[in-house]
Amino acid sequence: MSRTESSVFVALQANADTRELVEAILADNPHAVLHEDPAMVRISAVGSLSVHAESVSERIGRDYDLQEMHINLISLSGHVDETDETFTLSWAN
Amino acid sequence: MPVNAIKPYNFPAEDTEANFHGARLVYVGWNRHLMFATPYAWPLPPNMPFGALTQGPMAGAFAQHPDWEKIDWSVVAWTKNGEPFTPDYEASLAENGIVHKDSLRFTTPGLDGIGGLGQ
Amino acid sequence: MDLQVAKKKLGLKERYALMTRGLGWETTYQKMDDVFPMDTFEGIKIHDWEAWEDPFRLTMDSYWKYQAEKERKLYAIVDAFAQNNGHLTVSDARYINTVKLFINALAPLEYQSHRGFAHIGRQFRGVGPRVACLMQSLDELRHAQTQVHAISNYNRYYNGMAEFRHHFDYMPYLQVPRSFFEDATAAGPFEFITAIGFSFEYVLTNLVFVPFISGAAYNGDMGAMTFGFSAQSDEARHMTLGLEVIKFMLEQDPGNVPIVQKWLNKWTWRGVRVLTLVAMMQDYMLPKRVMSWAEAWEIYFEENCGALFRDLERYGITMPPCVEQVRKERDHLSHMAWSQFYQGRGTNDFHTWLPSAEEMDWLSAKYPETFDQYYRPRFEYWAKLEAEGKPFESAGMPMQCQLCQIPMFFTEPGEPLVLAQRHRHHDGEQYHFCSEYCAEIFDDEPEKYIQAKIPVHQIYQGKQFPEGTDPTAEGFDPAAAVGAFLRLDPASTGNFVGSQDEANFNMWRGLTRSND
Amino acid sequence: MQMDLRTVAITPKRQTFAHVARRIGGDKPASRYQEGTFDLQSTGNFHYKPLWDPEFDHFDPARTAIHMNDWYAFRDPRQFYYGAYVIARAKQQDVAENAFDFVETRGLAAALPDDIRALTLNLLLPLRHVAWGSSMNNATIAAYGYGAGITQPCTFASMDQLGIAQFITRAGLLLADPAALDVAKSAWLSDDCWQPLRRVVEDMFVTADWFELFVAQNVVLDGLLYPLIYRTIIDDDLTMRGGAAVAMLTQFQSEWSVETAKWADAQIKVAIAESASNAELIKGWLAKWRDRVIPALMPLAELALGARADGSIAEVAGQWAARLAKQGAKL
Repeated sequence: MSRTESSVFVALQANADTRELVEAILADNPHAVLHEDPAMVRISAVGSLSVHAESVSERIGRDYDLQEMHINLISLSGHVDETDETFTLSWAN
Repeated sequence: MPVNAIKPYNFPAEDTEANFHGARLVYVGWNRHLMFATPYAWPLPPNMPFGALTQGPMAGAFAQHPDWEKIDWSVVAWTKNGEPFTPDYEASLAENGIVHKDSLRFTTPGLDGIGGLGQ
Repeated sequence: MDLQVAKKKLGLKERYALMTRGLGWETTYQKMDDVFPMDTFEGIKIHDWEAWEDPFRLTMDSYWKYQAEKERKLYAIVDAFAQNNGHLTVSDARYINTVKLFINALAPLEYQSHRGFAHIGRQFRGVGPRVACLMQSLDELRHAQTQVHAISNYNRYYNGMAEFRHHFDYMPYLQVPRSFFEDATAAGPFEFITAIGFSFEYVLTNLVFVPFISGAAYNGDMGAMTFGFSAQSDEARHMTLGLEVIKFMLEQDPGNVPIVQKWLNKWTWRGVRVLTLVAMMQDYMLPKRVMSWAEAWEIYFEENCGALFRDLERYGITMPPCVEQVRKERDHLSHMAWSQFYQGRGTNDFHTWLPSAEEMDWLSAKYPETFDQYYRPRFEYWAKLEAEGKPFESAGMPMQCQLCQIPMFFTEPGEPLVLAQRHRHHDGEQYHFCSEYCAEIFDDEPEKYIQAKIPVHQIYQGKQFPEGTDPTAEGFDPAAAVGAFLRLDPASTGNFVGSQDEANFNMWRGLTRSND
Repeated sequence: MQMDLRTVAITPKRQTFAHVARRIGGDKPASRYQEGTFDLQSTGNFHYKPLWDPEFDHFDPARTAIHMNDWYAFRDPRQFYYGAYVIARAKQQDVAENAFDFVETRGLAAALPDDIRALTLNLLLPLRHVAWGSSMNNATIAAYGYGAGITQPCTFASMDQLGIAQFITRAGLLLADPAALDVAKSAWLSDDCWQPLRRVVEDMFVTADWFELFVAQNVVLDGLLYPLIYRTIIDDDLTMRGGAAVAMLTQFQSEWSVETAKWADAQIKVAIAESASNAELIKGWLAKWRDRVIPALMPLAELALGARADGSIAEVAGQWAARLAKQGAKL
């Protein structure tokens, strides 16, 4: 069995607050895949996925603090690397 | 490999026979009759005749299965803790060498549950 | 006055380190080993606590801000759900029995986790991990309380939840989740966080989350859905903490690898054993089914955890061997469990019922190799007995596994018609197990597991009679005495069909629709 | 305008959980605090003795010398359960955030007289280590205490003290820079004026009886240190000497200590009222730790108040003793 590339995901509540966030993530991660479930949005990606505060701020017209994501975050998979500008999920292998 | 604790760690076993006020725990399961999801557990007097076990508690639990009254006890095959075991139905549990927490299973040749499907 | 030099803006990582690690110090008036007496006896060697990578960098000010915002939203919805009788919008009153499982079996685990993380949040020598554990302890208290508050509304209308605290402490089937969690809280700090922080919160969390929370959403229970999503957002932090702890231990000393592997093996097995309840709930108790246990297992264990264990391979960690048996049991687990709870329905605080013809067809489709051959005949025969007014019901107390304490209904892997059994002798006593893996966990620490309060044995020891009961009195009825001790409300037991819950739900729902 | 708003009224079978009803005198509507606190901790049928402390069950009343007939007599007058707690703290955090922004954007830190800034750095920054120690002590009670009635608020106190340690750190970064934090840490570890207090905090870390630790930490140390440092020195004395900006940065601590003292007093009152032996134990602990903490605070008072230190300490100690007397602890 070939070494399948591991995928990461982030799951967010599907509500008004996360609409721009999801848009920003999809825009910044062309390889990402969107799954829509009851009241939940799941974005998965092979290798890594990163959220850039900058591109969310542009979409919501104010400074976005990445830690606001905690309010509507449901679940995730992968190593978290958090800085002021970027929140990245990845697998080391 | 004993437990690795911060200091000496030894406590009495919770289920020694002495804790059962003179009774002895015996488990009995009817093979290939999975409608009864698990073997049953009973606290029994050690001097109870083996036959009384089959006609008493076991009948109470298993008799609702249509195979029960067709059982020919002379051909029933028993195991004790997984090893073959031939009980003397007149002798007591103790005399049959049944000790605390022994696990008995019995097979009823020719009777394989509902539609012979082991249920 | 010197010129105000524009302050270099501290990065999140550096700022967080100042706000946490900078707070601690090497004690001198008391020896460090006396201040932190518990974080070495397990054999895990940590050479440099500073090498700890903070999994998430939430200082208390942000914590209060964001969690308060979550809580306002959550309680607004819980209130709205209660005020307009949201429980009547659920798909089918049988769903409410999953809510009973949730409050009886899961909410108390959240409280135990709160106390467990406060314990290790005080015992680890490193400040970074301690702050993360204390924050998780606070989160777990949140989960316990939001579950109690969200389900309090159901408790006012339906049976089986009012005594959830006493039941969690003494009811036989609830000693399965309770003994699982106490096995972890009784273990050392590093094993606890491997068991709960990693195996339960990371590896198995989605196997618990999907059936309960998306199952609730799918069955019209907005209250539970709200709670679930809001609580699960804290889980994301817990998962990253669990993963970071495993990596930290594995990187600190090669000697840690075999210890961590042993714990991963133990806790994957004991965790999956506890999830038997969740498998049963997913396949039998949700009127509208999100997915089968088998499907959830493929996505959330095989797929997700495949990636996780591939990631840990570089440390020498391998997939727990028990996964082979879990795969073999995958298509049998929920059916065996439901059969046990159906026939034992007189002794439990939630209702069970026989699957309808349509539901059995769903099960046949989801479990093509096993359902029709091994389980449909049983259910169809029981349906016949119910139709004849002679419903099948267990008339004896089950034999239970010494380790996982689950009634021994598991069959031998690969031999679906043979009930599994394993034996061990220790110090002149006999012990029985449902599987080789439960027996191996016992072998590793027999001194621990010989203490277990096996529910049926406790009853037979006469320890579950109300205070002052005289078992030798004339006409003493032990079953009634145990029922009284357990405070088991008869109306909460038995078949859903014909229950108070069924009648009330239909009557109340009728009220909201008719004008008589 | 009379509006007939009719929702379908269906009569509930019960109002709350059975264990809550038994504690509030019958089946009637219960508060979220009551449902979220009463009896959440298991009290019997434990399966395994802890490997880390085999002489006790995980939850065991014998871990403290005091006895309570009803461990849920320990109630929080603030009725804090998680939701109420974080919402209350979020409001206070918002006020603190505005104060920090105001001091920073108006350059008030730079405008502080040099002697006031130096005194603040010397006096306030090492206290973040005391707060961290206090957080650890409350985590000990939260972990090994008996009954959610007292372990829940101690969980909050543990996180509050961490929050205070972090607010002090932010004040240090605002008034100076990361290096000032290192200077404060070395003072905490080696300067003479801090060693008595560090020894007291470290002795608390190894105090075995969690209720003695509750008395030592939440009643004696907090009961004396917070009024002295935040009220007498920062709010009153420093403000008079041009240090109002400092008081803005420590408003959270001032308010917190008053609110928390009410809770701590209520626990002492109930424990003392329970039995003569409890009263004797608790009075013993109060006196023992008072006689350790007051001398440990003296050098800090002298650092800030010079000759007025004795008078201020006596006043604080007097108010503290009066507060305790009201709880039945006449020392």
